[in-house]
Amino acid sequence: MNVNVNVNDYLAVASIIFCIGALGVLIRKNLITIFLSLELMFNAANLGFVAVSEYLNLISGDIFVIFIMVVAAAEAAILLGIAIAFYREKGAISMDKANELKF
Amino acid sequence: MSIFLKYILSIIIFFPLLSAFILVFVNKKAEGLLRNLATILSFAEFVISLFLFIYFKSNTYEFQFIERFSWIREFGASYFLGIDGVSLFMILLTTLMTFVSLLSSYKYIKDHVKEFVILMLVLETFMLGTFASLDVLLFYLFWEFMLIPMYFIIGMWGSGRRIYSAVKFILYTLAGSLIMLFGLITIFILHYEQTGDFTFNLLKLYNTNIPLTLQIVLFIAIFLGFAVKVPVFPFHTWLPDAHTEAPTAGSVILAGVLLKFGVYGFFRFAIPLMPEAALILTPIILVLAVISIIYGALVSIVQKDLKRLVAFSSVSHMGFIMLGLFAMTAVSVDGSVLQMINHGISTGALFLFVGMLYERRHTRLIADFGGLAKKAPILAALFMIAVLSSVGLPGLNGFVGEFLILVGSFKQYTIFTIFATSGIIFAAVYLLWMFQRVMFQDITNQKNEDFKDMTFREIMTVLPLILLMFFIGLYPDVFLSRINPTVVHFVNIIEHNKYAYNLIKAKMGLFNA
Amino acid sequence: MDALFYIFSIIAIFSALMVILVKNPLTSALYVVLCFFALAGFYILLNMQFLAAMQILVYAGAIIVLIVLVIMLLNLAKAKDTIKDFHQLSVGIISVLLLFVEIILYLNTAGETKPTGIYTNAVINKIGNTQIIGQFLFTKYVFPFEVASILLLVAVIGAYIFAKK
Amino acid sequence: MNSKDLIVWLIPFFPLLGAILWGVFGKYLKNYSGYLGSLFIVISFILSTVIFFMVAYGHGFTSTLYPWIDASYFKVNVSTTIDRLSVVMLVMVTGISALVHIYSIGYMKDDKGFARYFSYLNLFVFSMIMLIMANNFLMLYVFWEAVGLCSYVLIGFWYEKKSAVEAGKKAFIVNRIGDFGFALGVMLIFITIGTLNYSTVFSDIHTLPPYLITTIALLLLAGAVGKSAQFPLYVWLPDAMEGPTPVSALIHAATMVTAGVYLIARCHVIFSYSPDASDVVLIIGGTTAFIAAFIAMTQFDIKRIIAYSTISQIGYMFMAVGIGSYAAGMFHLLSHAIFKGLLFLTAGSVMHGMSGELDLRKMGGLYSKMKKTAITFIVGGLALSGIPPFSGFFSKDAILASLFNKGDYFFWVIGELVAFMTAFYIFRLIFNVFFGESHVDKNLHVHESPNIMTIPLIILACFAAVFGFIGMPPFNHSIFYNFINKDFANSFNFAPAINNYPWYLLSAVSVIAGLTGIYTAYVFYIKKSFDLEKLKSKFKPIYDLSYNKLYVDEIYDFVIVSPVKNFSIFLWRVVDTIFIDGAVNGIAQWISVTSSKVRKVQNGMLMSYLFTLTLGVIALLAYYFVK
Repeated sequence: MNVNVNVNDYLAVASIIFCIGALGVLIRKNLITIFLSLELMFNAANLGFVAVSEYLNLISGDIFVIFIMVVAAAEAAILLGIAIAFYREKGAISMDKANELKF
Repeated sequence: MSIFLKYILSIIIFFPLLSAFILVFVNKKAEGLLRNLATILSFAEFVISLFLFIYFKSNTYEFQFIERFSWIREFGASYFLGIDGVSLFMILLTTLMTFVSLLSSYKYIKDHVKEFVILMLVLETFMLGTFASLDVLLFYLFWEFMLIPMYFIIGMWGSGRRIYSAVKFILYTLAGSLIMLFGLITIFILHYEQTGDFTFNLLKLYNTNIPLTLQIVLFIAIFLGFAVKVPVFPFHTWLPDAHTEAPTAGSVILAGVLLKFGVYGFFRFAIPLMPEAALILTPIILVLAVISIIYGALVSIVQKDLKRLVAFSSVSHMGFIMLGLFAMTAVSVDGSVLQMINHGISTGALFLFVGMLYERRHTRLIADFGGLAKKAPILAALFMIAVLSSVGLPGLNGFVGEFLILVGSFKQYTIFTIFATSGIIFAAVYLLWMFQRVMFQDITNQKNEDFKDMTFREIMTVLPLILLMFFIGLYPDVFLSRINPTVVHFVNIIEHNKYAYNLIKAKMGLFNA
Repeated sequence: MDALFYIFSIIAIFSALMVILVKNPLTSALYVVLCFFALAGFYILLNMQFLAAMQILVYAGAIIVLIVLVIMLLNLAKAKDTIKDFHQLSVGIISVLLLFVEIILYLNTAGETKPTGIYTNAVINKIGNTQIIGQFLFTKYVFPFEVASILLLVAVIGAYIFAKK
Repeated sequence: MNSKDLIVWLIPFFPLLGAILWGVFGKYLKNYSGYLGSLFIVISFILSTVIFFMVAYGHGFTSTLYPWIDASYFKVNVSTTIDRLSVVMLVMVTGISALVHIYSIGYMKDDKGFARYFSYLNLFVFSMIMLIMANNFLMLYVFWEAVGLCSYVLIGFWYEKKSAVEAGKKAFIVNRIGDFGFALGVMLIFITIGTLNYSTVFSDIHTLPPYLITTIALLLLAGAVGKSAQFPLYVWLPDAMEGPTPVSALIHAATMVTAGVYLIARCHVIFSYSPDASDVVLIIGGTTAFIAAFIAMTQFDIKRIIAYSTISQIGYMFMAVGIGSYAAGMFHLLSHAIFKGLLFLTAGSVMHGMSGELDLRKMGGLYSKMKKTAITFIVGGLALSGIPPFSGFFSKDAILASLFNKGDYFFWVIGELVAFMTAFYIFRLIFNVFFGESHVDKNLHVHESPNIMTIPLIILACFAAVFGFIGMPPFNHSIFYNFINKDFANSFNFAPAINNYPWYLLSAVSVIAGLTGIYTAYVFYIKKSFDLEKLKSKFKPIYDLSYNKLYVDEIYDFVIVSPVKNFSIFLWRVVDTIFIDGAVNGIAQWISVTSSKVRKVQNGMLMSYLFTLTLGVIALLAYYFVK
């Protein structure tokens, strides 16, 4: 169908988005933004799965994407709970406040 | 009956666990019922274990009552049980000592009775399993499980610095046994590489060919695991603490059974698996054993705490057992195994008596007693017999074992034996001196004026041990005839390897200087 | 088609960057939606229309809406988040650069793999991609599928318990 | 089991039965334990006599009861050997035991531990019988320890008294030191010969190299020295006098302490193959005889004087067996058992009459108040001093004559010197206790002992008077020599007698030595021709040395006891607590300090965890590339 764009290009885009997501996770302090960055990383992985799956003529990768979506949905639900609880506890959702995670 | 005999080992091992399970359903408040039930069940267990003794064939070294089921196929581990002359008596000792220590705890254990009796019975299962396993993984599992109930028994019902002692006990033994696990797994892998057979079967692992250097490394690793348990100088310092703080029942089990696991481990695992390394390292181990004998005895002399004194005397006595085992002659190993039984009985009895003194006066300091013989003649008389048995007085059990050990070791290791023999003198010094200060002379402490003599239950607790002391002392043949074939086989393996060992020695020019 | 790929790429990378750079979480969320649309475009390019639909329906439609709901609920749109911590920023950038270099290196060193499967685009088109995914999901992957449903249930209960007072 | 075996095994059975009965049911059988216990011993005595005549007119034999230990190549049976040596000892032990038992009924009448006492005493008789009858070294060792135990419990019989308990412990431990050598000797015999049975050991011992034979002999000697209270291990015996007096008579004079001599006589084959070891026996015997007599001369405690006398007399026996005159040694053993048992029992009778007083400075003039006791005591004293026709004369003379005839003039001189000292100290005792002016406390009601105590004394006195005639000089033609020497036929390797002086010349010297001793005592204590205090101050160093028992206890304490104790404390406090536990706790400390530092990494900040996570991923990938 197209000769110029191949699986490597998709993977390159996926890596870039993945790294941008990772960067977001590391430099942002807002719980919501961190979560969104995480979603970016998820989707970068998804893109990789789909691209490779297409390249290898397989379906498993696509199926995997569906499961990742399920996990992401579950995660979002939990995040909702955690965010509300955290906010209630700390009055903010800056991750600077998450400093009691020790024994 | 035949099915009973076929699965008798499993029955014996898991009957206490079943008993513990039954006790789970007894009301926590019904302490009397709990105690009686536990005692009766442990007595039943002892009676069942006597069937082993009755049906044991004494003319063979082969393992008997073998049971074998596949367990974890992926690791080649199997549920593989079997006993020979040595483990037979270890099992009998375990069932007897558990019964005795449960019987001894009626007054000592006042709270958490339910937890206590259940833990004791569970502990019994693990100990029996360790003695009966012929599968290395199964053995190791039971070996480690054993620590858990013991930890709680010391930690929950102990006295004084009980947490410190319990933690010290568990860290010491755990450190040792993890190093040991490394050694056992290495042998397992070597065996797999050599034969392609993925198995933890001990009898097959015996045939593993281990290169000499590796053997020495592995032997040292496994030695550490067992030496801590024995305990051999300088790995002994957990013992006085654990003994001193543990409740009577805990001390009795600790001295009576748990210490035997170290020696048993050497007998069953370390030496037959790595005979050449054992032979090479024998001089070092014998030095440690002799140091243990004299060191334990000397330190006992100056102890102020009764239990600590008996604990250090254990170090000394276990040194004898190590000496006998590593002298590796049929007579000395016979004596060593017999002495394992003897030590369990004598030191167990001593701890029982110390426990009785503690129950009455809530102190263990020798200086707090004195003149008790007048108030408690029965206690004095029976205590005296236990002391004399521990001293190694002829006619009682300790003598037969010690003498066999010494006479068996004398030829090859004359100097060691002479030093070891001097330990007998010191035994007389510290034990008699202790006994004198506790039992004789005038009553100096007013609190001892209304000291009560032994109750019927207490007499029943120690009576089996006292009778056994006389029985073994006067007619040890019942025991020796069953131990001997196993021991002779063991020594033959060593002799066989000695030949190879001498070849290696000649080749490598070891110890030529 | 190549042109579409590059357009989608630019949109995706741009919106991704915006997600992590803007201060307002609500704006971030909207950029994420944009990014997801671009990804859905990729999926269509890769002949997986079903996944593209799912991406928009589930991700953009459900998950992000949920996030926006949280932002609204907690009234966080005003809780501006700035990137002022220089140390955090520098360490983050350095480590992510390292990560990126490593990923690229990894992709370059990975050996060439020939297509092994039978589900070429032609086959998929013949059966229909929704159908083929459904077949797989309810036959070979039925067990993970059920586990995933349990996971969702757990997540729902978990969220409830967390959010509860 | 034929009748012979049955009789043999019944001899120890009765005392054992008694020991168990009084031991377990003492509370209920208290009133019977004395009479029945004595009866049991009398039965044993009668049976022993039967066996004695069986052997005298027949042969010795062995009898096995059951196999005791059977561990691979180490096999030992419970079995006995009955020969002339053992029957003689049997008759002596059971006979004196019977008398001491009867005596004890009176002596211990009011004691709380009456039944316990008879239980221990019966147990002792059992052990002693088994010791004598043993037919292998292990059984010998076992009952060697068993009599030691009985001695321990009987010395400490009055356990409320600290000194009694200390003395018991001292006896046990000092004996253990000797037994340490004994045990090593037994082991050495086993590993060199391969068995512990007497007959095999004695027939095979000559195959060993001489140095091994000497080693074995010296190790056995160590046991003998401990049990027989010889130099340097004699310190326990004087202290052992804390026990009841009949015990001192039976155990610490007549039977147990002479077991060492019996051991050497029993092992005469081994000793005769080792002249060096025999010389050591001789030297130890001579030294002990002299030292003990020297100390005895200045003591004031009547029991201790007799105890030192016992040590000294056993020194004589050691000298005898040291030069190979086993028959003479055994003869002195028997006659000594009789007259020393008598002396102790009479001393007990004095104590009984004096309410437990032991200090001879607080006595005097008792002759008129306790005639029977006094006369029997004097008979014993004369026998001890070697005055004819009492038994001590014959037996001591046999030893001195053989010393002289073998050419050991030095030890002969010592022997005569000791004979003089012996006569001196025992008559010093007699004169101070029974004659002269009375120093007795006025309030004390001195009385003669009851018949049940004096009858055994009279029997023993009669024996002390006439027993010696079976060893009429010249000794090697006497009845006793001819009887017992059949068993010593194996002993050789000793030079034959080099002198052949007429026996009456040597006897005359001994008698003169004895009489001089008695006369000296008479001059000192009855006539008081010298001022004793002046004499004392003139020879003060020597007197102090003797009075303080050569400071041996203090030396032992300084050289052995304190260092061991301090070293033990060092081991416990320093090695155990500081080094080993320090290392163990140090490791634990190190781990806990280090981890408290390391745990700072775990700061609770979510963001730093995220960084760590990322770094971990980077590191893992990096590892992939490096690999």
